Amino acid sequence: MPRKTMIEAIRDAMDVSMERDDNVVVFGEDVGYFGGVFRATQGLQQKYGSSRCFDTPISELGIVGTAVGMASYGLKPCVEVQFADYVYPAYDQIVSEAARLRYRSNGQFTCPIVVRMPTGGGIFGGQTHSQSPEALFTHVSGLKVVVPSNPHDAKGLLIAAIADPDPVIFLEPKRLYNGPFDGHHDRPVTPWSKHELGEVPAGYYEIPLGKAAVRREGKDMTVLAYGTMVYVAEAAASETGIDAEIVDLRTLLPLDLDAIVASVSKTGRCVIVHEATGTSGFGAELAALVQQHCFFHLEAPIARVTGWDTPYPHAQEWDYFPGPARLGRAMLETMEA
Amino acid sequence: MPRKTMIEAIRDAMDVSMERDDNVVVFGEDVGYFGGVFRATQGLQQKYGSSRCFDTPISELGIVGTAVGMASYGLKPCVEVQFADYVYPAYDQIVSEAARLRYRSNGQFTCPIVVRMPTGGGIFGGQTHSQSPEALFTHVSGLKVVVPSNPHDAKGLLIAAIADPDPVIFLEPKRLYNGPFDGHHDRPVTPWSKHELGEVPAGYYEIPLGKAAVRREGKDMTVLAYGTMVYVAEAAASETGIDAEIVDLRTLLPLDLDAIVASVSKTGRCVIVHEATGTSGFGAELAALVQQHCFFHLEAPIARVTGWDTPYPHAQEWDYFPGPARLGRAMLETMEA
Amino acid sequence: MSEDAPLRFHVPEPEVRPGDRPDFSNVKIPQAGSVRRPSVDEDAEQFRDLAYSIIRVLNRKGEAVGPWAGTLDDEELLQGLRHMMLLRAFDARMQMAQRQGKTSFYMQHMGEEAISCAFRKALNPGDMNFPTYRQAGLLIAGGYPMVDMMNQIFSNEADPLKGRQLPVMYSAKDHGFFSISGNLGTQFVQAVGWAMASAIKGDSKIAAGWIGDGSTAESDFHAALVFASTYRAPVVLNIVNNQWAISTFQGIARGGSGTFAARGLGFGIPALRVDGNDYLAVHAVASWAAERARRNLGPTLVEYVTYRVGAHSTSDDPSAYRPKTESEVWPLGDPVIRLKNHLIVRGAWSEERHKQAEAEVLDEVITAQKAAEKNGTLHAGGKPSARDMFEGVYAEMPPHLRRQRQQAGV
Amino acid sequence: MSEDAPLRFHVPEPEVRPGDRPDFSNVKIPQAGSVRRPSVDEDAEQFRDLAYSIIRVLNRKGEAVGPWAGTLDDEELLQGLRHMMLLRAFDARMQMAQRQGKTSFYMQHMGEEAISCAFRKALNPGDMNFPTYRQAGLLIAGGYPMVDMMNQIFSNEADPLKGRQLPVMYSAKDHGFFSISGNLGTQFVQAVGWAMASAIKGDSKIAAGWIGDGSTAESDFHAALVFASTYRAPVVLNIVNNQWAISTFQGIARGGSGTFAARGLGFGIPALRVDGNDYLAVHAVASWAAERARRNLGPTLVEYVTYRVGAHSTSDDPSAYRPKTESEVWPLGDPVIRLKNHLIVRGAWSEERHKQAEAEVLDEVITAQKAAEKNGTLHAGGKPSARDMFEGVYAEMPPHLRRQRQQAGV
Ligand SMILES: Cc1ncc(C[n+]2csc(CCOP(=O)(O)OP(=O)(O)O)c2C)c(N)n1
Ligand SMILES: Cc1ncc(C[n+]2csc(CCOP(=O)(O)OP(=O)(O)O)c2C)c(N)n1
Ligand SMILES: [Mg+2]
Ligand SMILES: [Mg+2]
Repeated sequence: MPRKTMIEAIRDAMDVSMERDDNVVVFGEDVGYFGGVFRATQGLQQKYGSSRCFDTPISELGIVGTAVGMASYGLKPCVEVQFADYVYPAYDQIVSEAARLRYRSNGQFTCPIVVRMPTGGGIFGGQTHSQSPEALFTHVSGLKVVVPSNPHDAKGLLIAAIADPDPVIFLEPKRLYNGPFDGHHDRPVTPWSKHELGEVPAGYYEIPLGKAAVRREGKDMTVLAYGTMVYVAEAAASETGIDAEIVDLRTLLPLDLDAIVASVSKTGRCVIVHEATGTSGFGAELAALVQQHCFFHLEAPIARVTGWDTPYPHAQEWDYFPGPARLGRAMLETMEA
Repeated sequence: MPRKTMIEAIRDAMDVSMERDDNVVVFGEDVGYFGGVFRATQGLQQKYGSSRCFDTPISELGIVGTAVGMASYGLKPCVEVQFADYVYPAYDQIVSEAARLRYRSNGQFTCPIVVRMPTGGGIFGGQTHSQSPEALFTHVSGLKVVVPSNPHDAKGLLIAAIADPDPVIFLEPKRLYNGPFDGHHDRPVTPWSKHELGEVPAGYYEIPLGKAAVRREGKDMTVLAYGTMVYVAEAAASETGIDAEIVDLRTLLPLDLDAIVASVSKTGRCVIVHEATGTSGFGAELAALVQQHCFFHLEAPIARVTGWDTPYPHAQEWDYFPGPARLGRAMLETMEA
Repeated sequence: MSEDAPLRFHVPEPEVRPGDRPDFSNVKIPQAGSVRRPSVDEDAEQFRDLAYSIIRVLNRKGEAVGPWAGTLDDEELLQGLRHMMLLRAFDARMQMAQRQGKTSFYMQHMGEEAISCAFRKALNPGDMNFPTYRQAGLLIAGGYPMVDMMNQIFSNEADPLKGRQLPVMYSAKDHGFFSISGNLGTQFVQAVGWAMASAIKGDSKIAAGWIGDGSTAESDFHAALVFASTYRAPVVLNIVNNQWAISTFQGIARGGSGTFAARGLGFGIPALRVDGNDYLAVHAVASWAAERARRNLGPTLVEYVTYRVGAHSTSDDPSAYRPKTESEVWPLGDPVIRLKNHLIVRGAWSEERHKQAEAEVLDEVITAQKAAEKNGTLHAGGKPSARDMFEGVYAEMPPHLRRQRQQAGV
Repeated sequence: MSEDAPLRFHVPEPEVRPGDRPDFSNVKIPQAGSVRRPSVDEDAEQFRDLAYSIIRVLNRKGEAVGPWAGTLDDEELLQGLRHMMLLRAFDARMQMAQRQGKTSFYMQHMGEEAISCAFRKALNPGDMNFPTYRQAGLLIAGGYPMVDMMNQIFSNEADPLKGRQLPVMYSAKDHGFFSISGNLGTQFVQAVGWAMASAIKGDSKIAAGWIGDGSTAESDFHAALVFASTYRAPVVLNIVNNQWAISTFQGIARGGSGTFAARGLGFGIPALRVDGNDYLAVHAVASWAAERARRNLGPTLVEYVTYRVGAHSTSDDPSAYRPKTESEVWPLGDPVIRLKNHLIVRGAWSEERHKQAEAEVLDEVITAQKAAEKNGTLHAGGKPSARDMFEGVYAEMPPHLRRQRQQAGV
């Protein structure tokens, strides 16, 4: 099977979806002629014309707001917000409109939109090119929230997101675009061509939203991760020698609680890792659920390893980033508790 | 001591602060001549002139955005967003600007603003007059988040918030404006004049941000609550007969973790209650912290009682609202677990 | 340079406040028939002045005059009158129902009836409105069953929205009426998106966005104009300037520009201002703008000059911020009376028939109300179930909501 | 009615793309000296046309002509030339430093130097700019130490912002330079708020907001205009139209309006358009607008017409979306060369002195760079501490951050 980068896989998902369904349209800042600053939409305008793939003014509100209108007409817009850090101007349209349209109109109008955005740090992007705002969406009823961790999933999840009848926030860990980054920023980059999850089937396939994947089976503890942190967890497991089971959540809302409960019930220990700020991060919800559903299986407190409660700094990027050393320490502590 | 409604207490806090510090200015939609749709700013324009208390265009972005600029000049704006449900157009200015200005400028520019907003349901306001978005702010480093539960605290906390050198989100449970509502919507309303926390000292006093208050001491379990839920918890405790300790958090960020840990370590059981949607609500952070810090004291899983994961409905308001019956059931279950 | 005088802060103030004598002498009202009618494909630069004037058809004598007259025949006008009367009667009954506790909330249209009623008649089947809460005339003039409006207002068991929405936040897709949001402004840009979609698909349907004077300050207004201008979206962008945004007079939102229509000029969007209390003028301008959209000539911005006679909503008391009798001196008069007089001048109507029609209309509304009340009112009779609360958050209910519904025992 | 032809979707396209011959023949350039100069208190309605023209002072021969000429003497002009040369040399060195891995990122000003350099000279001490990332001339012309700019760019141990901010996102309060946000547009409305504060306090300081052509589509732009218009804020609102927003040509943001300056007209805000590559014109217009603000006459919107000669940033390659040689045919020329020629025409400068100045300027920049590099560069030498990462989130560190700092072991 061909191996692709994550960007190629994402592009492929849009291509396949546009090919299959005339109602799929793609737009955003620099998305049309140029093909996006990360080149995710490269070639789509050429192939499908500028009525189906086009540049927009720099207004995230306008991008999502018009997408909501288009969706209510019957189109299936898949729009790009250039960086997740820039989604806030569109937050009202997402939270108050996209998320509630089906509910408040009792299904007369629906909002099948996908809002794609590169997320996460590790590229020296400073506070405005590094954020992971997933928890600001998981609190919003009516949304679905997806974070792929590899090209294979990225394509299948994005196809499923575009096909989904409801609004999906699709967060792309930009540090994974080129390879499975494990947090060892001082080592050479592994490309996707060297990783089996870089294998991306041609054509249409869906990875269902709401299903987690176990990336590594283990007996001693469960690590709940998504996006870049999946590889950080793999590194931490192998470096600490802990036989950790690594669950890649893939979809945060709706969450695959069964997979989580099954794993933690088995291992009795749980560490949660994400790059976003800790307080009220998605790890809080995970910890709350795990203690609720696995209370009598837990042998140690659930640990959260996250970005600190500060804005994402520039020079101190690697002090902020929850890398394998920090995660490994927490895993060891959790084993000893 | 005079008893005041919560609205009167809030107005008093602004009055006292404006009197004391020329740099305090108050503005928002309908806030000037009319004195606000809940009348929180009534009389302030008359007293301090329209340079210090004025009406604005309907642009929450503009209200907060100009407040950030004013704060960087040296003023201390205390602005009103008419309902918390309408804060999202200002979300970018709060999250990307107000919260990070001190940090990114290394203290050259600071942002001492207060954004007041009525929050919570119970008034048949439907999805756009009922929301409790606190968790969307507690995830944002650089903000403080306050939710008063009575006139006495409301005044002292708002004075402290206005005096604070950093941006404060001040959420006012609108269902408490007139009295300590316990969720029994079918019973006569108790006014603040009948409640000792309706006693509001004259003049300037601060309730420090970041300090919780124990509203009811108890041995059997801890109920963590804030805003309206404090009274719902009191009702549930007395109706179930459980000797619950009720902690009124008052400030969610920074959180009084010591008070929480002290209580749960003592009681060994914990129920968390809030009106906002459960998933990724502030209760998730509380549960995560409690299990982390009190793991070896806990005798039962921590329960969360919250609004459902749906938009706030109109007709089904009382099915949505986490009232004393629902909370009481969870408390009983937690006692039995 | 530091000899400069200190700066002064300027806050716009209305000319009168409670206790003052209401006065609109500063409002310039052009004579009916005096504003020209450009062809729909004329270059917008050539009629910028129309953003600062007021297009009017009905003169003081009740005659229809000038280049914008003549879009409607007797029958259509009689129907228009009936729609406005129905809306007014509906409002009155629902205001009362709110006071009786049959609903939690109501918002009336008094004085603004012509705008939504006449606009609706300029649209084709399949076109889509993105209304605010003050355009129920779109439903009434569009033939939506009044009883369903009431079912929604009463949040009863026949409520098409299952009790989920605040009263008056209707949704009626089949009647070209988009689900109303309680958040101001958000739908203005959605209307542009819907119109863009129609163009993308090579369809012939157009959209209409609606916004209040106060809400033009919101960000969505800007996004709507930017996107409509860039993609030449087939949309009519309507600003209803009823002089007030709750307690705030229009000068706070408008600032230093003479009019709201003027906002369009900076985007190259043709902008017209029209007498919102003149059914004929509204219809003529709406038809003109709709034709532009349909002929692929792009968006039009229309400002309707009117006056909110009633309170903002049932939660509001305007006597706290404006003279009680202000509406009485409003120079553009009452839209119902003006159309009635015109029909009489035309010889198509009489005082007697009007009285009779009032009775009929009231009857019709009362009949509908009785039917609706059979399905329940907010606190009595049939109501949507708590089960309904959990439905429709997503197309398919995810596991966590299923668990919660179970927990709720419904 | 259904005979209407199907709607077509319109997406604006630039006239040329890579491979095409660059062409600006559609850009109308009025003659230098031909645009009138209203008095600062003239009614904005009287000079609407200025939003559609271009104010220019330097003609082809290098002479300063017309009513906007004469705001600067030889010495000031020589200083202006030096500022622009410094900025250009600074840019070149920092571009190189980025390629050498001394910093992660850089954004240059090539072609736009006149705007920020000349604008700065129209301000008084205490005035406040709210700049974007492409106004470093405000710092250079304002006497901010170049070495501190570099310290910020290198995120080294002397970085005034402690490594927290992306390179070029300077903050220099004492030099009237607000902390740059990476989020586009947000600061435009903050500038209005700052100006409102100055008026509220009866101060005499004014603010200047800055935004790019592309970013005018953002919501903050609208809020800024609404609030500035309503409260007549003492602010100069600057739009730098450098024709491009990353890969997107200005037509996408501008849509159907002829110019960006025109946006102001719908708010009653005086709007001027100026040759952004003409140091004298920029200074004259900036002074005019600043005087308006200072005399309490309210806001002014200024569009600077210029061209972004370089890439958007070090992450960008413009050859993918525009002809490589487009900048060479840009009809407004190069701001440095134009001012140089003017000074030669004035008899205050010569080719030789210019060559010499170039060498001096380069020397000055290299000296500063050496000094800065002593404090470290992104990946080598001194750097801000991880401790600094935890400081300054709040005035006082709350307990949870103290715990986290401890946990981090710093
Ligand atoms: C985003 C948002 N902000 C504030 C409000 C509260 N609010 C409801 S109606 C209203 C006034 C609207 O005035 P206008 O746009 O003139 O419309 P009108 O009521 O006059 O028809 C306000 C401020 C809201 N619903 N949504
Ligand atoms: C809110 C937001 N959206 C998107 C971006 C990404 N972005 C950075 S610069 C830029 C283009 C800005 O163009 P313009 O306003 O014309 O300024 P210029 O770079 O030409 O000076 C974009 C889209 C951003 N920084 N912030
Ligand atoms: Mg209004
Ligand atoms: Mg630009």
